[in-house]
Amino acid sequence: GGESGQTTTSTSSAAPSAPAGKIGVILPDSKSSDRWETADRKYLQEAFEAAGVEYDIQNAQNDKTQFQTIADQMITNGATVLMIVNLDSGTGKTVIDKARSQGVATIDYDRLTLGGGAEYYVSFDNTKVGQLQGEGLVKCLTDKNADKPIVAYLNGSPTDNNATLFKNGYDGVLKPKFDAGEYVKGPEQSVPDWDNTQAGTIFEQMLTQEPDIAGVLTANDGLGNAAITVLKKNNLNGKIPVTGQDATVQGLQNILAGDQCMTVYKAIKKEADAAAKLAVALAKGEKPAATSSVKDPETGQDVPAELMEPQAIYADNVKDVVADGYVTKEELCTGDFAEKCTEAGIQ
Amino acid sequence: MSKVKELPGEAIVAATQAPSVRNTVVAYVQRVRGGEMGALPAVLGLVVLCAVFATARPSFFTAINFANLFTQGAAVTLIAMGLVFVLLIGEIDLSAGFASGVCAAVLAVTLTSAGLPWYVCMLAAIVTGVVIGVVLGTLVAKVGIPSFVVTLAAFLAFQGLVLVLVDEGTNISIRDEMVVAIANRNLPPWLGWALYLVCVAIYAGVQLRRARSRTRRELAADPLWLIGARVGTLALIAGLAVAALNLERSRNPNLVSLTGVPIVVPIILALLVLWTVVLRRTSFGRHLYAVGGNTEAARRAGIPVDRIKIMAFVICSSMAAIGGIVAVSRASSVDPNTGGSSVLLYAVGAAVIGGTSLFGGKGRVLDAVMGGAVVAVIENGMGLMGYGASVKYLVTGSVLLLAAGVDALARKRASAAGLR
Amino acid sequence: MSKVKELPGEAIVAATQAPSVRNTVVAYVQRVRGGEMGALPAVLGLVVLCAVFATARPSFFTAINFANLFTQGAAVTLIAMGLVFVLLIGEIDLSAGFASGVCAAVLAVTLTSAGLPWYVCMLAAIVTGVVIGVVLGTLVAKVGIPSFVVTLAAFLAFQGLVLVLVDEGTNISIRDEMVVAIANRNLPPWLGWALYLVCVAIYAGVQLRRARSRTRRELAADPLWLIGARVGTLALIAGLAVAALNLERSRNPNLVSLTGVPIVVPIILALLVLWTVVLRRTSFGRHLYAVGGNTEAARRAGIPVDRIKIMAFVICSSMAAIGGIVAVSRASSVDPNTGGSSVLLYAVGAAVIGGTSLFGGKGRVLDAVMGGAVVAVIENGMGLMGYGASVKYLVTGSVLLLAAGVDALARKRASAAGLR
Amino acid sequence: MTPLLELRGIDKSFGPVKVLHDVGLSAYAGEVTALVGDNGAGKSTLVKCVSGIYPIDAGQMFFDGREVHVHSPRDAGELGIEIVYQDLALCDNLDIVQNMFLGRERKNGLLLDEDTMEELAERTLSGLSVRTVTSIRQQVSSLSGGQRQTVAIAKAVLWNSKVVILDEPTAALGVAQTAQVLELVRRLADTGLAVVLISHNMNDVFAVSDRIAALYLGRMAAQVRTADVTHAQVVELITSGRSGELGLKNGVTA
Amino acid sequence: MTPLLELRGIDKSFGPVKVLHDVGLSAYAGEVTALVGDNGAGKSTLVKCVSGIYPIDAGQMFFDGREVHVHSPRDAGELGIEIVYQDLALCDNLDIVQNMFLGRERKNGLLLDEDTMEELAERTLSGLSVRTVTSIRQQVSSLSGGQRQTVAIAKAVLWNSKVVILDEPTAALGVAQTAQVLELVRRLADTGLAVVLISHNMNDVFAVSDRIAALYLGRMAAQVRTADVTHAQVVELITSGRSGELGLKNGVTA
Ligand SMILES: Nc1ncnc2c1ncn2[C@@H]1O[C@H](COP(=O)(O)OP(=O)(O)OP(=O)(O)O)[C@@H](O)[C@H]1O
Ligand SMILES: Nc1ncnc2c1ncn2[C@@H]1O[C@H](COP(=O)(O)OP(=O)(O)OP(=O)(O)O)[C@@H](O)[C@H]1O
Ligand SMILES: [Mg+2]
Ligand SMILES: [Mg+2]
Repeated sequence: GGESGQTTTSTSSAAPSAPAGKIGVILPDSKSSDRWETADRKYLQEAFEAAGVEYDIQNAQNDKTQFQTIADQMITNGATVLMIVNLDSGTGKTVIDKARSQGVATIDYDRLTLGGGAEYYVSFDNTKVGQLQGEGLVKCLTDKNADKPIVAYLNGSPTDNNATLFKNGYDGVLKPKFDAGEYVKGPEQSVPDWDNTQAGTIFEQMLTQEPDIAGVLTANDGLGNAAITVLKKNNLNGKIPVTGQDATVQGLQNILAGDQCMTVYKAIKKEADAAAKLAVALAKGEKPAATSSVKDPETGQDVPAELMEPQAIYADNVKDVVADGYVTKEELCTGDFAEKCTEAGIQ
Repeated sequence: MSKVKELPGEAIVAATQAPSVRNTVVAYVQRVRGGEMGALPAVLGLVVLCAVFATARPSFFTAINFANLFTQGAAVTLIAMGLVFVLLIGEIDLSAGFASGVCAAVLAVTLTSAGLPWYVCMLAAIVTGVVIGVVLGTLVAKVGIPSFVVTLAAFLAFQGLVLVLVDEGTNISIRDEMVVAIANRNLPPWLGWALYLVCVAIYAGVQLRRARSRTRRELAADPLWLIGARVGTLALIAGLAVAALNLERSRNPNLVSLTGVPIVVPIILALLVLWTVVLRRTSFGRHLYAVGGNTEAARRAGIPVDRIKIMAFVICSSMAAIGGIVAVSRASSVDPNTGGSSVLLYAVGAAVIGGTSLFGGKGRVLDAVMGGAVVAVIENGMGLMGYGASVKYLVTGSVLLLAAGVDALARKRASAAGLR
Repeated sequence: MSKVKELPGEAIVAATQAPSVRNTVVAYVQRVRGGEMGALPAVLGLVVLCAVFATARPSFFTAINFANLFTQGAAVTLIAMGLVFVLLIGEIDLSAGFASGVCAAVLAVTLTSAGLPWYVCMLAAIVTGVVIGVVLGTLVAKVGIPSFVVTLAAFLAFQGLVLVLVDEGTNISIRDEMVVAIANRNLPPWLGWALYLVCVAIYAGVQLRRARSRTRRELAADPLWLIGARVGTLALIAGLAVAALNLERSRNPNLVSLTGVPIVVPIILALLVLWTVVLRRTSFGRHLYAVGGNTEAARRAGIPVDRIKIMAFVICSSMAAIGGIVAVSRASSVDPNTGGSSVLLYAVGAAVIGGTSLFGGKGRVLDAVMGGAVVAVIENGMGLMGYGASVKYLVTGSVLLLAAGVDALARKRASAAGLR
Repeated sequence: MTPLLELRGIDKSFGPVKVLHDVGLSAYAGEVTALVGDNGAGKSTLVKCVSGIYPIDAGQMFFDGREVHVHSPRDAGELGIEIVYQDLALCDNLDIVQNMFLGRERKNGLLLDEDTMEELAERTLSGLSVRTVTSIRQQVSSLSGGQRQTVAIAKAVLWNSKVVILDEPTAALGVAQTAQVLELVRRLADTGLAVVLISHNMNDVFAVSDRIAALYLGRMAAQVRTADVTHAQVVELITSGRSGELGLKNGVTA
Repeated sequence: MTPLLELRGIDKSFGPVKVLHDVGLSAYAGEVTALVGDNGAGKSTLVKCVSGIYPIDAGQMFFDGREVHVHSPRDAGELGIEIVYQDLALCDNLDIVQNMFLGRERKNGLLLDEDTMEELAERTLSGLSVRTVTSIRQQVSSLSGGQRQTVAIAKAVLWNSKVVILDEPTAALGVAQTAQVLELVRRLADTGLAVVLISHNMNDVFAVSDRIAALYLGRMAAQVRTADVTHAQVVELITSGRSGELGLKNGVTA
C-alpha cells in the first residue's frame, strides 16, 4: 500500500459514454487495522479507475462527527452513490437517510447499518471471523494435547461493535467447551482502541495473575503480537497458542516462526471488487441483482447482499495469502524468514 | 497635622463630550495598531481559511455547505462555550467531552429504555451535567486536587460510565422526532426572518437605551452614528446569513425541499447571548474574571472563591450536556465513543484560538463561538478536499497552525509595544 | 546629607553551628506539619495504592510483578520527565505522545526498511525528537502562538506523519535484538549489584564533599549524621529493590532463568540524575525556573527567554523520543497507535500528580518519576484485578482520584497555614 | 472606653519561623492608631491575621467588646473592617471601576449598575488627586505605581466601614497625593471610625496619629499616645525595641 | 563633560495614550541625578524605555557619547546599566540568593557555584541592614515588603555596572534601612558611577542628589543642580510643571 497519500478525486479520460455519476466512499479508520488504507482503498481505486467513474475516498478516523461531515461534504460535492463503512449504526442510518432524501444511492460496505435500508450490503461475515478464531484456537490446543487448558481472552476495543461480533463468534465455539469443563475460562479483558501497547500491559498482568494460561484468544494480529512479546519475555512463546486476524505481515511472520497459531484472512480484493461493481452500476443508473440477501434484524427487511467467506490461515496455508497477492513474498520473507518461507512452500 | 495641605483634586479626564466620527475612527485605528484588536485576528483567520478552501473547492461557497457548517460545528462550539468558564478561572476540564457522552447516554437511555417523553429526557441529561459539575467543582475547590488530575480521573471514569449506560458497547439509535430535529431540521423561512427582526430590534433597543441613560448621567456615551453603524453591520451580516440559509439547497428540489435556518443556530445564539450577559453584566460574571485574574485579590475582596469555582464547573458540564444532546441529535445515536476522540481537544482548541487564556482571567463566550467556527471551517473544508488519512491529519494540523499564526502575529505587535 | 546615619548592619541569622540530631528532627517535623513535605504525599499515595492492590491480589507482591512495574511504566515516565521541562516554563506539550510515536516510527523504518544498525537508528529517532522540539519551541517562543494550539496542531500532524511512516497503518515488527533488549531483557545480577554500589558510593561522595566544602567556608552545612542517615536510607531501599529484582522470577526455573534488574531501570536512573543535575545545578536549570516563575522578571534579569523556551521543548521532545524507543522495544512493533490514546494524558498526569504545577515554576524530575510510579502501579494493579472495560475505567479514575486526594489533603494544611 | 478593635496575645508562626509573639493591639473609634516597626517586624502579618487571610495560632480578637472569630476576608468585611494591603492585590485584568466595586457591585435587579458605579468611582478618585488617569475604564495593569495605590485606597474608603486599616498607603504616592491621603485618614477618624495606619514615615505618623503602637521583632514594644512621645523615642523603639522606660523589658531576640 | 547616559527627544505612547513627550535626560558619572515627578508623570515608563522593556517611538539614547540602541534588558545589562524597578520583578519561586544572581550565576565549570554565591549574597545583604530574614535560602514570596525591596536593591548593586537607576527604592523601607540605602547611593556615585534616583521624598532627594530632573505630565519640566533650587521650588515644578523662571513655558496638558 502506501499510494493513498494523494488526493483521490480524479476523472478518467476514457470514461464510457453513459453520464456516470460520482461515487463517494467513507472508510472507518486507519488504526484498528491497516486494511482500510492499504488494501480497500487501493482495490477500490483500481476498480473505479478501470470503470472510468469519478470517485472520492475518505477516511473518518474513527470519529463519528467526521464521518457525518465527510458524508455531508461528499453530497455537497455531487456524489450520486455513497458507499459507507459505518462506525456505528446510528450515524450510519443518519447518513443513509440524508443521502436518500437527496436522491443518493447507498451501499453498506463491510458493516451492515441496522435499520438503515441501504441498497446493497457487501461484507465478510464478522461473526464467522470470530468463529474461525475460536475453531483455530481449539485446533492448536488439541495439537498441543492440552489438558483442561486455561484460555484467556484479549478482546478488541470495548467501543468497537465489530469486536463484539468477533467475540460472539469465538464465544460460540469456546463457551460450550467451558461449560463442559473441557477448557477453563481464564481472564478476559478488552483493549481500548485496539492499542497494542496497552494490550501488552494487560496481557502481562493476566499472566502474572494467572501464570498457567495455556491459550490466548486475541482478536487481531496486533494484539496477538503484543501477547507474543510478553510470552517471549517469559520464554513461553510457541508454547502457548495465540490467535489473530487480518493476515498482516507481522501475523504471518509470527505464524511462520511458530509463535502464533493462526490468523484469519479476508480476501479484501474480492470484497472490494464486488462492492465497486455494484457502485459503478448504481452510478450508471442501473440496478443489478445481488447473489444473496441478509435480514436486517431491526426492521426485519431483506437487504440484497454479497457475502464473502473469511479463511483461516495456519502455517501450512500461509502460501495461499501470498498466492492471492495480498502479501508479497518480499515483505514476508525478510531476513530469518527466508528459510521459513521455503519450508512453508512459499514461492 | 501641619503637613496636610489643601490641594485642588483634579478631575479625571472623562470624555463626556460626544466624539466626532473622525476622532472615533482614528482612535479605533490607533487601538488596533496598538494591539487591542478584540475579535479581529480570529475574523482574519476565518477569512483566510475561507478564501483558501473556496479557491480549492468551489463547492465550499454553496448554500448547502454553508448550512452544513453550522450543524457540523455546533456540538464542539457548545462545549467550548462552557469550557470558557472553567478556563476563565484558570482551571481546565479534560472530562467535558466524555461528560457530554455521559449526558448523551442518559438522554438515550431515558428515551429508549425508560420511554420517557423527550423533554423529561433532555432535562435528565442537563441535570446529569449539573451533578457532574458539582462533583468536579467540589473536588477542585474544596478538596484542592488540581483540576487537571480531577478531570483526568473523570475522563477515565466517564468512559466507563458511558459503557455501562450503553450496555458495554451497544449502539442506541434515537428515533424521537424532537430530539433528531435539533441538528437535522430547519426553521421555516418566515420564522428565520422573524427571529432575525426580533434580534436586530432588541440589539438596537439595548444599545440606544444604554447610550441615553449614560448621556443623562453625563457619562461618556457612544454617539448615535456609531450605534447606527454597529446595528447596521449586524443587520447586514445576519441578514445575508439568513437569506443564504433560506435558499433552496436540496439536490433534488422536486423530491424534497431543504431550506431555512438550522434549528441549532437559534439555540447557539440564545446561549451566546445568555452567557455573554452573565459574564459581562452580572456580579457572578465579574467575580469569575476576578478569580481568574488574581484569586488572592478576589478572596480579599470577600468573593466566595470556592463557590465561584464550583459554579464554573457546573456551567461547563451543563453546556457539555447540551453539546451532548446536539451531538446525539446529529448522529441520531449514542455509542461509547460519543464525546470521545478529539471532541475535547477541539473544544479547548476552539476556546484558545478565539483568544481565551489558559491561565485564566481572559476570555469571552463569543471567542469560543469564533474559535468553534474556525475549527468547523477546517473540518468542513478538509472534508471537501478529499485527502487520504495521513495527509488529512497533516494538512489539518498545518491549517490550524496557520489560523492561529495569523492571530499570534497580529497580537505580537501589541505585546511588543508594551501592551499586554 | 544630614540624614545618613551609620547604623550597624546586622548579620543575617545564618545557622553556622552544626545542628543537633534532635533539633534537626524537630525542625523536619515542623516543616512537614507546616506543609513543606516534598515527595511525602506522593510516597503516601503510593503506599496506600500498593496496600490496596496487595490485599486484593496477593500476586501483586511477587518478584515478577515488581519487575513488570518498571517496564510497564517506563515509557510514560520518560515522557513525563521531559514534560516537566515544558510545564516548568508554564507551557504544555500535547504532542509529546505522538512525537514519541513519530520517533518510534523513524526508528522502525530506519531499522527495517533501511536496514541500518541499531545505534544509527536510535540516533535518528532522537535527532527527530530534537528537530520536533526546535520547531515547536520556535513557533511558541518566536512566533508567539499559544503552546496549547501549536501542540494541538502538532498532535494532529504527527498522527498523519506516523501513518505516512508506517505505510498507512501497517504494523512494523521489530526484531533487532538490541532494540528489543531495552525493555525486555535484564542485567546480569552481578552487574545490578555493581551499579548499585557505584551509585551509593557516588551519592555519598557528593554529599560529603559538599558538606566539607561548605563547612570550610563557614556556611550552614548538613551534619555528618544526617548525611549518614540519607545515604543509609538510599542504600537500604535501593538494596532491597536490587535484591528483589535479582530473585528468580521465571515460571519454569529449570527451563529458563529470569533474574536481574530490567535494562530500562539504569536508563531511567541515569536520565533522572542527569536532568536533576541540569535543573538544580546549572544556570540553564535556574533560568527554566525563573522563566516559569516570573517571565517578566527573567527577561529583566537578562535571561534569553526565547532560547530557554525552545530548549525546554527540545528536551521534552527528545525525552519523548527516548520514551518512544522504549515503547517500541517493549511492544517489539510500531503501529499508528504508538504514542497515542492515553499516553499523553497519563504522562502529564504523572508529572502533575508528582507535584509539578501546570502554571510553571514548580516541579522536579523526581516528581515525574514518582507520578509515573503511581500511574504504573494503577495500571499494573488494575490489570491484575481483571475487571471488564467499563468497571476498569471507573475504578482507574477513582483510584487516580484517591491517590491525588491523599496528596491534596496533605498539602491543604500547608496553604491553610499561609504557606503557598 | 472600650476599643473598637482589640487584639490579645496573638501568636503566629510560618512553619518553623515564629513571626508574632503574644501581640496585643487596641484601636479606638475616632482615633488614628499608627502601627510602626522595622522591616520584617510583622506589621503586615498582623494585619493579615486580623483580616482572616492567615489563621492565628493563638490569641483573641474583640470587636466592639465582643469576641469574634474571623476566618476569611469575607468575615472581616461583614464586621465592617476594611483593609488596604501593602501588596495591593488588585485584579490586573479588570478596570479601575471594576476593581473598586469588586465583591460589592451595585446592582439594578439582576444586572450590574455600571453607570452608578462609574459615577461613584469617579467622585471618590477625584477627591484623591489622581491625575493623568486617561479613563477610569483603564485596566489597572496599565497604571503607574502611585495610581494603583490610589485605587486601592479609594476602594477601601468607598464603604461605610467601622475600622479602616491602611498598610503603608502612601509609600508610592507623590507629595500632593500623600497630603490628600493623610487628610482623608484624619477625616475618617473624625467621623468616628477607628483607623490603623502603618507607615515608615515618622513625619506622617506624627502628623495624623493619636496613638502609636511599635512592633519589634514580632513583639509589641509599646503602645503610647502620640502626644506623650518624641520622634527620636519612636525611632529608638522601632530599631531597638526599647527607649528608656518604654519598650520591652529585656533584650529579646527573634 | 559628556554625560554617561543621555536621552534626547524620547516619545512613547501606549496605544492612543501618549505618555512621554520629547523627554531629555542626562546622568553624569560620579553624580546622583534625582528624577522627580507626580504620580503617573512617566518616570517608571522612562526607566523602562532605557532598559529596553518598552520600545521607544522616537528619540535617541547615548551612552558615554556613543549612540546606542537598547532592545532588551539584556542589551542594557551588557552596556553596564543596572536597574531596580518599582514593581520589583523578583521570581517568587526562587530564594534570595537565586534571585540576586539571576541571569549572572557564578559557575564552577559547568555547575553552579552555590557556595560562593551564598557568601557574596550574605555579605551584600548584611550591609543593607536586613534583619529578621531567617535564612537567605528563604523563598522571596515569604518576604515582607521591605525585605523584598532590599533584595532587589542588593541585586542591582552587586555588579560592577556604570549606571544604576533606582525607581523609588526606599518606598517600603524602614527608617534605618532607608538611611542605609541613601548612604549606599551616595557611595556608588562617589566611586564614579552615574546614579539615577527616583523618589517622592523631597528630604531624601535633597539629602543625596547633585542634580534634579522634574517630569510633569510626560514632559521634562526642568533639569537643575540641587544646590540651585529650594524644596518649595521642586514641589512646585512637580505639581504644576513650572516655578518662576523654571519649567515648561506654557501651560501644557497631557
Ligand atoms: N508566608 C510566609 N512564610 C514565611 N515567612 C514569612 C511569610 N510571610 C512573612 N514572613 C516573614 O515574617 C516576617 C514579618 O513579615 P511582615 O510582612 O509582617 O513584615 P512587615 O512588618 O510588614 O515588614 P515591612 O515593613 O517590610 O512591610 C518577615 O521576616 C517575613 O520574612
Ligand atoms: N502599559 C501601559 N498601557 C497604558 N498606559 C500606561 C501603561 N503603563 C503606564 N501607563 C500610563 O502612563 C502614565 C505614566 O506611568 P508611569 O508608571 O511611568 O508613572 P510614574 O511617573 O512612574 O508614576 P508613579 O510615581 O506613580 O510610579 C500613567 O498615566 C499610566 O497610566
Ligand atoms: Mg509590611
Ligand atoms: Mg513609577
